[in-house]
Amino acid sequence: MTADAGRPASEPTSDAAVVELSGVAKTFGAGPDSTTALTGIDLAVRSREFVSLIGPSGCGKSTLLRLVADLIAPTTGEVRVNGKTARQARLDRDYGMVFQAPVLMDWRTVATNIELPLEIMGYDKAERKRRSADLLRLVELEGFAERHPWQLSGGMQQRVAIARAIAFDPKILLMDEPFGALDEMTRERMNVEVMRIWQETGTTVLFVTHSIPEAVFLSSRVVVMSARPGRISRVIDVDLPRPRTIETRESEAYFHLVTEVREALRQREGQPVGPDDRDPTSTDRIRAEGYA
Amino acid sequence: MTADAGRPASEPTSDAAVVELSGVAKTFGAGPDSTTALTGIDLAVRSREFVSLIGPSGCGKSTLLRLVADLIAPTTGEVRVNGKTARQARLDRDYGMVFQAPVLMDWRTVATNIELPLEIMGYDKAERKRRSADLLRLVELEGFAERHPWQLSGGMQQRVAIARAIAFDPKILLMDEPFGALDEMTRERMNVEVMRIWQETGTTVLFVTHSIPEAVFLSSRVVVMSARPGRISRVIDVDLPRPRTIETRESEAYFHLVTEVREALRQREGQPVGPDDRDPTSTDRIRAEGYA
Amino acid sequence: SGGSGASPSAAALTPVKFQLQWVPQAQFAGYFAALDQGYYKDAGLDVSLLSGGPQVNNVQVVSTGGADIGTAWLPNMLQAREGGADLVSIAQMFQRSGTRMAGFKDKNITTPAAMAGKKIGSWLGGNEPELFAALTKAGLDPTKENVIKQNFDMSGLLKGDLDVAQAMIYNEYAQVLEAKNPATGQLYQPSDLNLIDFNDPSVGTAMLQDQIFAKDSWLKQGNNAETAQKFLEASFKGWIYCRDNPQKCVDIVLKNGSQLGASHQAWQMNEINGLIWPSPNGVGIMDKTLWQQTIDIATKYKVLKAAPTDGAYRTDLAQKALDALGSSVDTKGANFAKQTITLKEGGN
Amino acid sequence: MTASAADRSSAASRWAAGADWLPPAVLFVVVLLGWEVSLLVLGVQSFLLPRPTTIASSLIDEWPTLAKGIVFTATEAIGGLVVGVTIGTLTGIAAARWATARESLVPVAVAASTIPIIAFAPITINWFGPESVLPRITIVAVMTFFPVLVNTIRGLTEVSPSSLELMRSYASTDTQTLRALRIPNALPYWFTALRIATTLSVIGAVVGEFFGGPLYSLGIYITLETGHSRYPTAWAAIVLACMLGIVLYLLVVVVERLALPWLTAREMAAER
Amino acid sequence: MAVAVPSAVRASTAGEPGGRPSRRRRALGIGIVLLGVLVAWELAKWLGGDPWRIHATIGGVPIDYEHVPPLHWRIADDLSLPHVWDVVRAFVDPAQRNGAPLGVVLFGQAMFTLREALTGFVLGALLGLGLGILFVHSRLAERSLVPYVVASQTVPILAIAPLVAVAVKADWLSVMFVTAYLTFFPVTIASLRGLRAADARAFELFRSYAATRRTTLWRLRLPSSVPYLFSALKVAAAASVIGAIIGEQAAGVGAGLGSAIITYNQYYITAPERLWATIVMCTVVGLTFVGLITLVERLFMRGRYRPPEVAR
Ligand SMILES: Nc1ncnc2c1ncn2[C@@H]1O[C@H](COP(=O)(O)OP(=O)(O)OP(=O)(O)O)[C@@H](O)[C@H]1O
Ligand SMILES: Nc1ncnc2c1ncn2[C@@H]1O[C@H](COP(=O)(O)OP(=O)(O)OP(=O)(O)O)[C@@H](O)[C@H]1O
Ligand SMILES: [Mg+2]
Ligand SMILES: [Mg+2]
Repeated sequence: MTADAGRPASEPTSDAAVVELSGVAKTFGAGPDSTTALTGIDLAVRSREFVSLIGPSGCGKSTLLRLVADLIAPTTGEVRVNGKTARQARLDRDYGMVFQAPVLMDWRTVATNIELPLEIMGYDKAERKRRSADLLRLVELEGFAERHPWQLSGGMQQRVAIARAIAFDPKILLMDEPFGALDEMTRERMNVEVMRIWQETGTTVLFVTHSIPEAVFLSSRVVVMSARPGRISRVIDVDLPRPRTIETRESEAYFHLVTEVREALRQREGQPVGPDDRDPTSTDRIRAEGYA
Repeated sequence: MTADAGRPASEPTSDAAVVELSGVAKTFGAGPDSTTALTGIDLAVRSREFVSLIGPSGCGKSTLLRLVADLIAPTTGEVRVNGKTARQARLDRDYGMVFQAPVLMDWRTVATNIELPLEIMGYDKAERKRRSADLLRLVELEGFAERHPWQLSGGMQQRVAIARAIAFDPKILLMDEPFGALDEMTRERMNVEVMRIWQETGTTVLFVTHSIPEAVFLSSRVVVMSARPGRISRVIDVDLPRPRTIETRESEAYFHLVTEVREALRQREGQPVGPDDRDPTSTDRIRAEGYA
Repeated sequence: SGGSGASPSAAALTPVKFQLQWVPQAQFAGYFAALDQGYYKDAGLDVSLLSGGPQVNNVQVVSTGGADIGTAWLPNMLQAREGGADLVSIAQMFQRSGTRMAGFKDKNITTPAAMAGKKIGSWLGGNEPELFAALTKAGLDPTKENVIKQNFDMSGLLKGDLDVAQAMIYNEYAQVLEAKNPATGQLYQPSDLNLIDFNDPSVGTAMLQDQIFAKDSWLKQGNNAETAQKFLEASFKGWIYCRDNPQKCVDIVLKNGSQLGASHQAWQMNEINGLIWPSPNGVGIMDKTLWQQTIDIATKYKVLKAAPTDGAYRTDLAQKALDALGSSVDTKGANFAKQTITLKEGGN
Repeated sequence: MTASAADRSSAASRWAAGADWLPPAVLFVVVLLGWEVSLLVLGVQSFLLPRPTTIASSLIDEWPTLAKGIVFTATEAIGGLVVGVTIGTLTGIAAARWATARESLVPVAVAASTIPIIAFAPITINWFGPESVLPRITIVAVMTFFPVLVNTIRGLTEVSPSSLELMRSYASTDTQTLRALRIPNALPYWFTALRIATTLSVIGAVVGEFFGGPLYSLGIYITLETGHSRYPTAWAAIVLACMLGIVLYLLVVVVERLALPWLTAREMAAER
Repeated sequence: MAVAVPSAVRASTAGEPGGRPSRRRRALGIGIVLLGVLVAWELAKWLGGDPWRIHATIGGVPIDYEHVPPLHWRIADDLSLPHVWDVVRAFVDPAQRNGAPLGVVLFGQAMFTLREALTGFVLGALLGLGLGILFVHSRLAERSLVPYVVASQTVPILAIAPLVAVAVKADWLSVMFVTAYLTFFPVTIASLRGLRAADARAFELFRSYAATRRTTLWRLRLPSSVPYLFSALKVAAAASVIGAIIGEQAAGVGAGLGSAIITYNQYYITAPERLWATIVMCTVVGLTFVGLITLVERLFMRGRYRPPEVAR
C-alpha cells in the first residue's frame, strides 16, 4: 500500500466510540404481521475502525446500517454516532452511505448523480466537476459521465453509487454490499481503493458483505450476525498486521480467521430455517469447503 | 447428489444446439453517443449444458442474455433458440429468466409474485398455490408468502425472483447473477438446488456470475468475456466428473480450471481501463491470489 | 288505476312533443294549463312539454325532429327557414312585442334618440332588430353606437355597466322591481325607471314574438295536420283558461317549476295575458300588418336576407281550431284588462 | 422488435420518413374529404353541420373579425392558464410540503373546481364588467388550477422511498429534497396536468364569453352567429378555437419533450 | 448486487412529510381554511360592500345598527357577493311560497345531478381509459387520433351539447354523453403516461413470459398506472358534475342543479344568494364525488407502499 505512511501499522483505532448501539431492537410493523429484524444489539465501533457485518440473508444487516444512518428509528435502545444522537450525526453529514440498491436518479446523468451530495452540501460548481471527474476515474467509468443510469449495466450503476457516497469525504462510511455486483477484478481494485481512502482519510467504515475473505481481509473486526431475530452472534477481532498484502492472505493467521468467521456463521442456531427435505449430506459436503 | 440417477455421470450434453448466436453484435444508440455492448459473438450452447458467462462489469453479459431472451434485437447477426428464432422461443415460453435486479411487482405479495408466470401461462389456482408454496420452501421464505416485496431484504427479494423464474419449469434457464446478493451459505444451498433442478429436469442453463469458483463448480463450460466492446475471449470446457462434490473442489483439475479461467479474465486486453494513477504493484499483488 | 279497457288508454292518444323556448314559467302557462286541465288528453293527444333554456336551440330541435311542434320568436324561426329548414308558423300567439328598453331615471333616456352615445345593452343574437330599427328611425347608426351584449339577468343595468338595457316586460323588468336598491334598502319602484316601448306608435318598431311552428314536411305527413290543429285547439283553451283564471294558472306553473317565485309568476302571467289578449282576429291568428312590419325590419337589419317565401305562415289550422272551439267561447278577449300585481322582494 | 436505443436516436430520420406526421396528416385529409362528400351526397342542411369548404370560405371572409376575436380569446385563455397553473403549482407544493395544508386545502380546491362555469361566468361578469378580460381569466384560472394541483401533489409525494432515504442521508433540507428529488419526479405528472389545462383554458375562455364580452370575442361571436342561424361563420369561429387549443397543447408537448428528454427516452424504451 | 427496488415502489405516504395528520387535526385544518375564506369574504364586504343595518329586537333589547363601508368595490357589493349569512339563510328559506326550504329542494336536485354525473363519469372514465389503452398500444393511433381528442376538448362544450341533445333523443342519454364528453379527456391523457409508467425491466419480464398485450395490460400497465389514473379520476369526477349540469341544460331536463342554475341565474338580481346557494350545493356534490373516488383510491393503494418508517 503506497498511502500507508501516515498510519501506524498496528490496528489504527482510537478508543472513542464513533458508532454505538446499545440495547437496540427493531421491529417492523405491529401485530401478527410484524417482523423483528434486530434484537439486543450492542455494538461499539471505534474511530478509524473498519468493521464488517456478515450474516445470513435477511438477518438485519441493512436494517442495522439504516439505524445508524438514522433512516429508521430503533424500536428500543439507543444509537449514538460520533457522541451525538444518530439524528444529529446525520444532520451534521457525518456519514456517507452506499445503499444495497444503487438508487440513482433517472433524470440525472452519471456525473450529476455523483455530484448530487455535493450540490446539496453547497460545493461550488468547479469543485463538483473536479470531484466527479476524479471519482469517475476511480470507479472506472470515465467515458460514461453524460449517460443516464438506465444506460448502465448493474455493476456500473453500483459503482456510480459508490462514487456518490465518497464524493464528500464523509467521516464515516456505511456500505451495504457495495461490491456485490462487481466482477472479481473490479472488486479487488475497489477494495484497494476503499482501503486507501480509509487509511488516508481516517474514515471509520461499517461494511456489509457476504464474502468472508473480503471481510477478513479488509476489516479490523468482523461482526457475525445470526438471523430471525437478527442478533450479533460473534465479534471477531482481525489482528492481522497492516498494510495487508498478498502475504497476509497466505498467512496462517488469515486462514484461521476466515475459518473462525465461517464457523461462527455456520452455527446452526440463528441460521434461517432451510427446507427440511434438503439432503443434508450434499450441502454439508459443499459447506465444508469454503468458497465465496 | 441424490437425484442424479437418471443422468450420466459424464458431461450430459447432447449435440443439438439449444442456444446459438452467430456473428451477433449489439450497439445501443447511434451516432457519437452509441455504445457497442457486444461484437462478433459466436456461441452455441448444447442441450442440457450448463454454461456460465463471466467477465468484467459492463462487458455485455446481461446484454447477451437479453438477446437470447429476445428482449432486445441484435444489431447484426442471428440468435436461434431451440432451433427457432429467439422470438419464437420466447413466444413458446422456452425459457425462464432471472434478471439482475429482482423486478418484483409491489402490488403483489411474495406468493403472488412467484405465481405471476403461472397466472400468465394459465395454470389453475390450486396448482399455482401448490407450486408457490413449494418454491417458497425451496428459497427458504416460508413465512413470507403474504408479505410485500418492500418488506423483504435484498437477498430475500432476489430469492423471490429465482423462485418466480423456475416456477413454470422452463426448458432453458437464463440467470443473471442470481446469487449475487446472497450470503455464502444460502448461496451454496441455492447452488445445490439449481444443480439438482438442472440434473433432474434436463434444463439447459445460461448463467452469469462473478464468482470464478462458482462458475467452474457448476458449469459444463465457462465462457470468458472481455470488455469494450464485449467479446468472447475464451471458452473453457469444464470436464470435471459429475456429480460434483467436495472432492471435486479439492482436485487438481478443479484448481487448474479455476486458475485457467482467472488467467483468461486477467489478460490485459479487453480489461476495462482502470485509473492510470493506481499503483500497479499493490493491485497485482492482490490479484495474484484469487479470492472471490 | 282503472281497468285498462274502460278508460281511454295511453296507446290511443297521439304523442306530441312540444318544445318550449325557455324553462317552465308563466310565459308558457297556457300549455301547462291545457296539460293540467286535461285539454290535450280530451283532444286525443299525449303532449310532452320539452323544457328549453340557454343551451337549447328550440328552432333547431324542431327542425331536426327532436320535437314535433315548438314555440319561438317569429324572426328566429324565419331565419332558420331561410337557412334551409322547412319550418312554418301555424299560430301567432303574441299580438304585440314584450320587449322594452329600460334605464334608470337619472340617465334620462326616454326616446330612442336619447340613446346616442350611451351604453346600450342587448341580448343580441336575434333580439336586436327592434332596437336597431328604433335607433335608425331616430337617425342613429346602430353599428356605430356602443351596443354591449348583456347577460340574461339585469345586473348590467343595476351595476351601471349599461345605461339602458333590454328587458321583457313580463320578466326582466319585474326582476328590477323585485330587487333591493342598496341606496335605500327598499325595492326599486317603477318610478325609478324609464321604459321605451317598441309597440308605442312613436317608436313603432315592434316585431312579432312567441308563435307556434312546425316542420312543413311533418305537417304533410299522415294525420299530423289534424294533430296540429287539435294541439292548437287545446292550447288555445289553455290560454283562455289562463286569461280567465290567472291565479290558478300561476299555481299550475309553480307546480311545474319548483324554484320559481310566486309573485313574479303572477306578474308574468298578467303581462303575458296582456301580450295575447285582446286578439282582435281571434287567438293565434296572424296579424298581417304586424307580419309585414316584422318582415320589413328583419330584412332591413339583415336578420333576414330577403322576405320569406310564401307559406312561411298559415292561418288555416288556427282558424279551424277556433272554429272547433265554437262561438260560445270568447276567443278574442276584447274586454281583457290587466290586473295590478304587487311584486315582492325576490319575486316570492 | 423492441424499441432500443437505436430507435430513439433515429427520431430525426423517422421525422424525415414521415412516420410521425404522415398518418395524422393522411387521416386529417380523409376526415375532411369524408365530411365534405357525405354532406354533399346526403344533402344535410347547412344549419346543422356546414361543409368544411363552406366553413373555410367563411373563415376567410370573416377573417378580420375572427382575427381580432382569436387574439382576444387567446389572451384570456393564456392569461387564465398562467394564473391557474401558477396557483395550482404553488398550492400543490404547499400541500405536498405540509400534510395539514394538504388535508385542509384540497377539499377547498375540489370545491372550487366543481363550481359550474355556467353559474360562475355571470358572477364574474358582475365582478369585473363584461368587456374586461378578467372574468374569463378568473374562470380559466379556476378551471385549470385543480388538475395542476392534484397532479403536482401526486408527483411531489409519489417519490420512491429509497430516493427519499438517500436524500435523508444527506440531511438535505426539505427545500433541497424538493428541488433535487420531488420536482424532477413531479414533472411528468405536472406536464400531464398542463396538457389537460391547455384544453380547459380554451373551453373556459370561450364559454365564459358566452355570458358577456366584447362583440368580436369568439364566444360572443359564436352565440350571435348561431342565434342568427348563421352556422358556417359560427363553425369558422369554433374551428379557430379548436386550433388555438391544439396549438397550446402541442406547445406543451414540445416543451415537455425538451424538458424531460430522459423521460421520453425511457417511455420509448417501454414501448413494446 | 444491484438489488434495485423496482421504481414502481412509490411511497404515497412515505413521501408525505409527517405522514397523515390525525382525523381531528384534519377537521380542524379544513375548519380553519373554511373560516379563513368566510372571514376574507365578510371582510371584503365590511370594507367595500353595500351598507346594511340591523333593526330588530332581540330578547327585549332593541338593536339598531347600521354599517356603512368606507370603500366601494364592485366585487364586494351585494349583487356580486352576497353576505355569507344571506347565503346560509337562503338554504333555510322556502324555495317557493309555502314550499319546502331551498336547501331541501336543492338537495333533491343535487341527488338527481349526482346520479347523472355518476353514470356519465363511468362512461367517460371507461371511454377515456379505452382510448388510453388504444393509444399506448398503437403509436399510429396515438399520433393520428390524439389531435382530434384534443380538438374535441377545445370545441366549446356549450356548442356541442345542443347537437348531442338533438342527436340523442333520450334526455338521460344525452346528459350522460355530455358528461362523458367532459370526463374522458383527463383520463385519456393520464393513461397515456400512466400505462407507460412501469419500469422498463418489468416490461422485459412480461415480454420474457410472452405475455399477451392483454395480460401485460391487466397485470402490469394498469396496476402501475394507478397513481396517474386516480389523479385523473378526481379531475374527471369534478368535471363530471359540471358536465351533468351542462348536459341537463342542453337536454332541457327540468330537474337537477342545471335547471336550478338557469332559474337563479335568470333571477340573479332579485336573489343572488340563491345562485350562490346553488353553487355551494354543486361544490358539495363535487366534494362528495371526489371524496368517493379518494376512498376507492385508498382501497387500491393499500399494501402497495412502504409506510413511513422514517423517524422525524
Ligand atoms: N420496511 C420493512 N418492513 C417490514 N419488514 C422489513 C422491512 N425492512 C426489512 N424488513 C425485514 O427485516 C429483516 C431484515 O432485513 P434486512 O434488509 O436488514 O436484511 P439484510 O441482513 O440486509 O439481508 P440481505 O443480506 O438479504 O440484504 C427481514 O426479515 C426483512 O423482511
Ligand atoms: N439500454 C441501454 N442503453 C445504452 N447502453 C446500454 C444499455 N444497456 C446496456 N448498455 C451498455 O452496454 C454495455 C453492456 O451492458 P451489460 O448490462 O450487458 O453489462 P454486464 O456485462 O451485464 O455488466 P454487469 O456485470 O455490470 O452487470 C454497458 O457498457 C452498458 O453501458
Ligand atoms: Mg441487506
Ligand atoms: Mg449485468
